[in-house]
Amino acid sequence: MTTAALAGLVGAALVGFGLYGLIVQPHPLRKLLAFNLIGSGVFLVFGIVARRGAAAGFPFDPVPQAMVITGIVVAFAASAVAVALIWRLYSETGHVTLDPDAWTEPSRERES
Amino acid sequence: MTFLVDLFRIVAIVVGTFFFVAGTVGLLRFPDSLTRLHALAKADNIGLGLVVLGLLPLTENVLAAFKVILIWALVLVSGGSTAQLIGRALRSGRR
Amino acid sequence: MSVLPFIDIGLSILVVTVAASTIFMQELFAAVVSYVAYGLLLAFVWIRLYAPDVALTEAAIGSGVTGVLLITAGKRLVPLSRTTTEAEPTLTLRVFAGTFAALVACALGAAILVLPDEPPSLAPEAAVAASGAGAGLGNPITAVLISYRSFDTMLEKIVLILAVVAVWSIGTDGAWGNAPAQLRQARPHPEMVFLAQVLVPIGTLIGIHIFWVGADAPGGAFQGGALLAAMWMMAMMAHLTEPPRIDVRWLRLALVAGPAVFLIVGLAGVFMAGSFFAYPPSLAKPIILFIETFMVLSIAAALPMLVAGPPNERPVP
Amino acid sequence: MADLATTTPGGFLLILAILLPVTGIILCFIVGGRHVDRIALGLTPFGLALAGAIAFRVGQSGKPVFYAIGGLPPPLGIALRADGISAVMLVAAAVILTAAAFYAREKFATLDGVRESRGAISFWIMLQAIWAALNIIFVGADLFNLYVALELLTFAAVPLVCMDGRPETLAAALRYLLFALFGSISYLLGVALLYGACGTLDISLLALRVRPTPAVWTAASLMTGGLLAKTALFPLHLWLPPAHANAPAAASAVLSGLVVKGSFFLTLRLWFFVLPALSTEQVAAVLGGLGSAAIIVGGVLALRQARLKLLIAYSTVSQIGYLFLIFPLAAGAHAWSTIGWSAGLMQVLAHAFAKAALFLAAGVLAETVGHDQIVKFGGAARALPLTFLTITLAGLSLTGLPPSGGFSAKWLMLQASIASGQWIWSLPALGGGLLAAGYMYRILTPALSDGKISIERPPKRYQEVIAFVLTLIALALGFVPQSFFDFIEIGRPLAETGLS
Repeated sequence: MTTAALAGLVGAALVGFGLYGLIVQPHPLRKLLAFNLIGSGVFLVFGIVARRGAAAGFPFDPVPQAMVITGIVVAFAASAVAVALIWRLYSETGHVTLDPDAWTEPSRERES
Repeated sequence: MTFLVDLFRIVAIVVGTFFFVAGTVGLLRFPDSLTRLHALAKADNIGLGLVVLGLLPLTENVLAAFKVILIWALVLVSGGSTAQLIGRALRSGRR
Repeated sequence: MSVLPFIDIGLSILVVTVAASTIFMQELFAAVVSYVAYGLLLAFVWIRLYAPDVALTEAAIGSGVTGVLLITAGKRLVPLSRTTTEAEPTLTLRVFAGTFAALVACALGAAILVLPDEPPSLAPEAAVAASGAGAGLGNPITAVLISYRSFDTMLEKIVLILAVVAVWSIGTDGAWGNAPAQLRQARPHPEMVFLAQVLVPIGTLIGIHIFWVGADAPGGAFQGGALLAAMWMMAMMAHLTEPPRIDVRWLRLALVAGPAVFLIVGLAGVFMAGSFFAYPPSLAKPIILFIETFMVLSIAAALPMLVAGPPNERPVP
Repeated sequence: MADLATTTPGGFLLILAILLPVTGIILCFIVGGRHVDRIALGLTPFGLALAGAIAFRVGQSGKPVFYAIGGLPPPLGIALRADGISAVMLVAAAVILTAAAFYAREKFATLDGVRESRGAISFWIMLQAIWAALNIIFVGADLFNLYVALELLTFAAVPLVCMDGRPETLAAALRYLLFALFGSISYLLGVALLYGACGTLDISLLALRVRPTPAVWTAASLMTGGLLAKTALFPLHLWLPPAHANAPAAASAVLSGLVVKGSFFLTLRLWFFVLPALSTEQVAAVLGGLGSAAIIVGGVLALRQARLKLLIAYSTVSQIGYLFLIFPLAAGAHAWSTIGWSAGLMQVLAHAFAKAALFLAAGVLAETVGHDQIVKFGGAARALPLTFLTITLAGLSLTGLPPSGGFSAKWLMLQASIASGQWIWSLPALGGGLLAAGYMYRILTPALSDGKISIERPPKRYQEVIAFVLTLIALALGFVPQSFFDFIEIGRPLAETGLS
């Protein structure tokens, strides 16, 4: 088995674990971690595509690699926006939940 | 001459790797966080130093050699300081 | 016979194990720390895939800067991991999600394994282009990023600006214009200050070096910019410098410098080479380095601002 | 297909249409302060003119317009390509964004004595970013470039949801962000596989190289799944109602009318332009089935909402369902697929204008009476006649009653489903109309009843007029001539082979 195929399987496994976490984990920060796992798995798929495309004296195809670099920066920006939202939500309410109905009747919330 | 240089390289890298292994064993086997930290910081700094020493004859020019030494120096500074910081955090946490 | 296959297999198992532990770890903070370790391990996988440029980016941004972001957030949110109001996921959900995720992963793995035996590639075209009239750069990835896919790269800088505005806009009305909160609230320990004092000047030099050699060797604006960003963050953490107010002119200019210069040079391409984002072949290399210089500046300014978060409600006196 | 990209006359208009709002973002960010609204509003006429010019160019040549960026054609370079549907969408986006901008100009003006305000600078930058992202989506011809545009759209749309900073809007924005990020990453994974299988990401080149292999099928499913999450097609619609209902009125209009159409447009591009070699009846049936479910579920949920804006948001869930009937009704190269294609595009446009008008009118109403509880609207129609005329007429189009674009769309859908022998798709189309009539009736009954409503603030006349004009456009779409339907056929791959 070549390095590229092995890395492809690692990428698939990362996407799988991330997807599971994204669905199951209730905490938004953990969902974000799971999203980042999926993201790096996807980038690995680009990586093996680049490695398989080795030709013309290059050990890799530069186009997918350039895309990964763009993708990593965009994924980081997404994480930063999500963290800012989570943090503001926490400082407003003292807890974090994705359920938008949780604050519609704040009085009841406080009693329970 | 080349034989002596090769021998020096092999010995340095093997001994360096041994220190890494020892440090990792320490990380896994030592009883508490402070001693683990000690094992890791000490052993890895020496290990990396020896590996860098072993790699020096392979470098193509003085600039490359300088870069390799710089890597060791940076790891030394950052590793040492982080170990201090973690140790401090551990002590204040215990109190 | 070489040992490399065994290293590959060991590395793969390690990466997948650490990845799984970020998902299944009980404690939030432990999961975050495990994610950072995972990012570093991933950089090795990238090196094994002959992608030193990506490895540098992954280590600097994917693991380093993202790590600071998540650890800062995780530390602030530690009390929260116990007070979250969400119910624990039910067994049905776990089974469903597990099945679904496994199906997707298997389909993906199978699809990757059966990719065509003669893989299509743009490497020959890129080789011709990088050595020929196109860009005149030794590093094909830099050539692709700044020349062939320059439009993507410019838009991606706009995405960064937008993310910065988005993060700022998540603050309160009253806080607009203030500086973001300190990256580290309490007075830093002397070790931290020492580390920053030693590391920041050296790191800045290395960042500029990585950017400079990026034209011909692994490295470039992204990797160099990320390193400079890390140095700025470290200086702010050690309180060697304060985070700037978000409405100061120099910060705004630094943030838009990359895309703005890119845009202007792109427009100039109409007159110099007859098309938007076209560079006259003889001047391609200096023009690309010129654009990259400003991009380094923008990346070095944008990443710390994204980590620092919305402007602070109570400005530091 | 003679679609291999070399720049055609007028091609530079395409990149200008993208760079104009980008320049606006940069200017707003540097100059900042009190001028942001003036910069953004000042650029709108140019945006409108560019969209009009592109449509004119496409109509005049009768062929798609191309631009190879940097003079570097695909596969290594990135191309832009405007066909009939791109031109129509460019114009629609320009009109709705301009309307929303002028509607919002007072709400997001910087107050006197303030150097720079959070609301103003964020809103105007985000609005222009949405414009830039949509324009790229409409004319982009490179799948990775389109990914960057999708992310740009996400980063622009999410902050608009939580402009007011209340916890429930922050949670809605966070949920929206997570769905959208999942959507983009899933799309990107598909892009990676497609590149691995075909070695290019240019739409026209891909169409020539795609073969039905496992990798391409996996890529297609992943990309479609991601785009559906962003389009909020049932059952991935959960994020949409709270997000769209909590944004400021002008932003809601743009989000509901245009932003969800962006990812829908890419789904169309994917299946009709990239993967015609793949299009099979099963895929079309699945998408049509999900669309039908969305029509019914969204409609039923809309009937049960107490808040006007939530009702309108659920109506969007339902109306998005209609869009996906285009997949079974326009699939393949049949005589009837042209009718299905026309129906789908007409639904996109009619819904965009009617929904934008409805959200803007709801905004006027909420500002005037200080709440948006439907049951407390007694007497509101008398107090705000023009706004209620707008709501009624927009409802007419959503319900699908003549004369309106909504009627044309649904009528064409019925025709296509009967002509193609797939009459099953006419059932959700008709059922959705009944549900829409039901929820519009629920808004209008209390409002038309007698009662005294307390007016907190007098309505702003220009806002009422802007909403009304958008409604009129939605109605006027019911009268478009045949040449319009010929126009949206320009550059459609199957149209050429289908007729021959």
